[in-house]
Amino acid sequence: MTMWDMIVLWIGGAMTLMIFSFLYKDNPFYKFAEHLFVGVSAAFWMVKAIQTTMIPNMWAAIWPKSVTGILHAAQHTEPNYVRLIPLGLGLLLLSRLMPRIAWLSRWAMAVLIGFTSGTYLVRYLQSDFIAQIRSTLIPLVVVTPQGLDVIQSLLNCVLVFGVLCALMYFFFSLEHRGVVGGISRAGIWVLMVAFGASFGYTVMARISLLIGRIDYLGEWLQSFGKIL
Amino acid sequence: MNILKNFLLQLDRRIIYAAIALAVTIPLVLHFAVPLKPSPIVQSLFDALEALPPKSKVILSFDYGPSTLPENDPMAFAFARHLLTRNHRIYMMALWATGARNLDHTIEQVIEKEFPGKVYGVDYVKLGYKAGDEGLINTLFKDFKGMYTTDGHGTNINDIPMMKDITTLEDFDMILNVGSGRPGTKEWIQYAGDRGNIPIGGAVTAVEALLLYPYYPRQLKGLLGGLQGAAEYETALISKYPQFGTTGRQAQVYMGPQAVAHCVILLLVILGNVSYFLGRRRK
Amino acid sequence: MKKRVPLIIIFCVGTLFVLAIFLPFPPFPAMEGEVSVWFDILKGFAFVLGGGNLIRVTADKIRKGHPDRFYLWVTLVGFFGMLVVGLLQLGGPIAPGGDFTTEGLWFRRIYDGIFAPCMAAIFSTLAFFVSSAAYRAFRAKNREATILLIAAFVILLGRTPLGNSLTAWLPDFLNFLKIPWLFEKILMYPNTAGQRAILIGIALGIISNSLRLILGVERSYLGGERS
Amino acid sequence: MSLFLSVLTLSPLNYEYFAFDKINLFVILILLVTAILFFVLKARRGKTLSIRKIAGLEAVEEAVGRATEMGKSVLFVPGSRDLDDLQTLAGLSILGSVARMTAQYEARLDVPVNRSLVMAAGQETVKEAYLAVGRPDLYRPEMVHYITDEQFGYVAALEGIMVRERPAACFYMGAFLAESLILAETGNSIGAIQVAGTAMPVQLPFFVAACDYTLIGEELFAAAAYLSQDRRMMGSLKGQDVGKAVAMFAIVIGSLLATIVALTGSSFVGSLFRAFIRLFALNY
Repeated sequence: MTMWDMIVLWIGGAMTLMIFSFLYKDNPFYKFAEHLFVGVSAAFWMVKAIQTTMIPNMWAAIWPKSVTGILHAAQHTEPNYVRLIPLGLGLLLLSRLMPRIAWLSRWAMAVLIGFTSGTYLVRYLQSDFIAQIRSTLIPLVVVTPQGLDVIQSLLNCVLVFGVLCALMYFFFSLEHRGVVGGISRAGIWVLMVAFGASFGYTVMARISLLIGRIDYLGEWLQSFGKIL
Repeated sequence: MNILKNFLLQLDRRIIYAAIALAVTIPLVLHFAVPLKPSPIVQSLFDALEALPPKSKVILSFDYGPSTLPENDPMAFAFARHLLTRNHRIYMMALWATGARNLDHTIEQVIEKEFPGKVYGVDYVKLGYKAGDEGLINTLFKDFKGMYTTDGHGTNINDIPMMKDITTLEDFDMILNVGSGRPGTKEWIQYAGDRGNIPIGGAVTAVEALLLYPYYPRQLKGLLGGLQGAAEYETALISKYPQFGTTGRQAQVYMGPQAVAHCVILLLVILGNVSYFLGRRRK
Repeated sequence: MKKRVPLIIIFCVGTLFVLAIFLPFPPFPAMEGEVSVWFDILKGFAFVLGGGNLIRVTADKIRKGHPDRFYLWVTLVGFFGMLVVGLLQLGGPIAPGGDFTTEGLWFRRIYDGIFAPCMAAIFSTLAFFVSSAAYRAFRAKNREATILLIAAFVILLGRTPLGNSLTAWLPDFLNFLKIPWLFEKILMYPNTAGQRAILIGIALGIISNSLRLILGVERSYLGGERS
Repeated sequence: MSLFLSVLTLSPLNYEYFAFDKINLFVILILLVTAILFFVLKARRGKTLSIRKIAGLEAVEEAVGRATEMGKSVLFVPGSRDLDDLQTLAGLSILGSVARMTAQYEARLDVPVNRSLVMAAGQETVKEAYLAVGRPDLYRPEMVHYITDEQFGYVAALEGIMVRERPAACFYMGAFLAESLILAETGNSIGAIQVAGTAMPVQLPFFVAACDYTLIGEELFAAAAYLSQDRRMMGSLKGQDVGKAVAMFAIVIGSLLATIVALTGSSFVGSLFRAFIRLFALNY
């Protein structure tokens, strides 16, 4: 372990404890860690955006010669002038900095919003609407060579009627009264089972995160032992 | 009885926090490990790797950040051990910017330490991170070396021996994804597995696993779900290759605290209900 | 002009992307991938606005003598420090490919020492929050809450070695009372049913919301009032 | 329908200009779009459409009112993803309605965001809401402010804001990841009224467990329409119901056909079932 590794580990351990101190109550240590993390992480993603997107995908695409020798990806490639479009949109977006022409930035936003709504519309129609209906087209009774499989049939019924009842819960036009009320109430029960199950399932993942952190703190403590 | 009642009714959340912290720390200090039998979905991925002929080309994609290290790192380590023991070639890449560090970590902790005989560029290569998320997978399908013109160290890709016979994603024999979200296993399935008929193996956090079961066994060779999946894979690996009996137990050591913490949470649910009914009776 | 043009743009771009998947000839199949790249580039431009806003709001508070001035300075120092160290790639070779893993890079040291530990620590506090939520929220207050409680309890039990041994003594014909069996079936049937209904609903919500945006029925975020 | 489909897909049509393998998708798309358009246009002609009460949304105004009475602020979190997620856009639409309420009640509004583009769009939204109710004097651009793109850096800052500013009402509307429970539990510890809405299936249980009201999936997208009381927007909700009816009808028919096949093994019904399933085939 080099000296630098050691220093990084110390700072990391200290930061971890500062964050954990929030669980007791808000305090100056947490405040310090929080503010430092906000500043550092905002800059981290900004640097990443410039280095992994702006330079290789825009600058190098439009003007590959300028980065020859620096950026290997750009060598010997033809300029891709299509990327002038996002450059233009980006400049439109920056018009927000000048109040008089700030409304121009809405044009760039409009492209983004149009893109998001168009792609989402068909993507969800395919993967969530059609595909989910397709997976629910199953027989309510299951017959095996040994005869009727009662348990599997019941389970299939739970699945099909579960989907139907829960869908009924989402109907906006109908007040939840009478028959509709009864069905949608069953729908809520199905949703509750789903929520309970996925909550219970997720607990495990969350605990592992803490184990990892405490293990890290153990390593941190051991590093003190090495010094003393 | 009354003391207990008041304690439960006014239970400070910090006492709960302390209970969980202890439930995790004590078993960790005591190295309390839990033996696990590999479940079919894990065993099936292990067998798929076993069935590959030696020198197969396998992508290992690191699509997770530092926040899910404890769940994902043991999976990546186990894959690396398994692949190198079977003499396969590993191509390491990352769809996540924050995954690049974890990739290095695997090389430093596992490959360099436990496999000093393996040669960089012949047995394993670090391709590193490229931006573009699932779009990158799409591009790799058309032109692999156009996207990766150099490796992670800046060496020209054509100077790396194990890259000689790679032109598209279809040249690979298997893709292993260690992931914790989007892009991850689902995107590898949709954009690479389904399209190029390349076998996909997934290793994801427990939360993600829930969403991936529907893809097994048709689109997904197997799946390690969370720490438990990782520990099961370690069991399978150690029983076949006992040399990893001491080094390859990261996830198993983590499973002890996991089990204890789970019991504590179950207890909390019960206590919560006891306190609720006690409180109601008092009114 | 200020309000009409954005609406026309949304309509054209939105319709284009809906139709694109039915048009198998160039440039349509590759269009989504290309525009995602544009989106990333635009995010890069937007950082100027976001980062600028962070600095301005923070600096404003410091100027007005906010009681937390010291901490606000910490944010500014952290921000500019990381920015300079990252953009100039201090301590390592200049490689604008974005690889920050090179040994000796200051960017990597700050990442390892501050960024990664903070991120992981905050994420791991979820373990505590999950437990306190389990204590408070899983109470049999009414029928719905009881169902939630039972499902969560069975799944939690199924995830422990204890749960498996608890019902292991049951004879085979009572298999359906064993925890591992219940665990698997709850996940695969009622859970799937609920998730599926939610997904179908979400898909419809998204289709209708997208359509409202494309048609200009919904336009508050563009600063244009609803008619 | 199945006959129509098989005729279409078998006939020597030119696949170069239209992806005929996705014709089923196209048909369903047209069906849903027509249904939604029909009700939007019907509503525009002045037809009043009744929509059932959504408990979480009834609570929004009450929460803003309580914050005003207590002299505390209202915190609005539009999710943790960018403008390329439709949930973020839905969250921003709800922000528009909430901002109108805070403008009317003169309550303080705080909208910290973690994406620059969301900040830009959010500022426009809030500004327009304050203008619309005639209180542009109360609008401050800092109401919507950027924190950091880093998910957990954003969460750390939100936790800090919650325990220090102690907002009386917290709204979480949009796409949420792991932070959902951290936010909801912190909000719970400061005693705020919390209304959440998301279409992230994995995060819904946490909001349901820890918040006062939760908009589940589709309700998030309906919320803006409901809160705005805009007739055309309400019309689109009726259109969605047609979609649900189609889905339910398809599931009933499909599983009945499958059941008959399982019970009788009839080859005629079998081919009918296979034709029906093709309607829902995916051809990427």
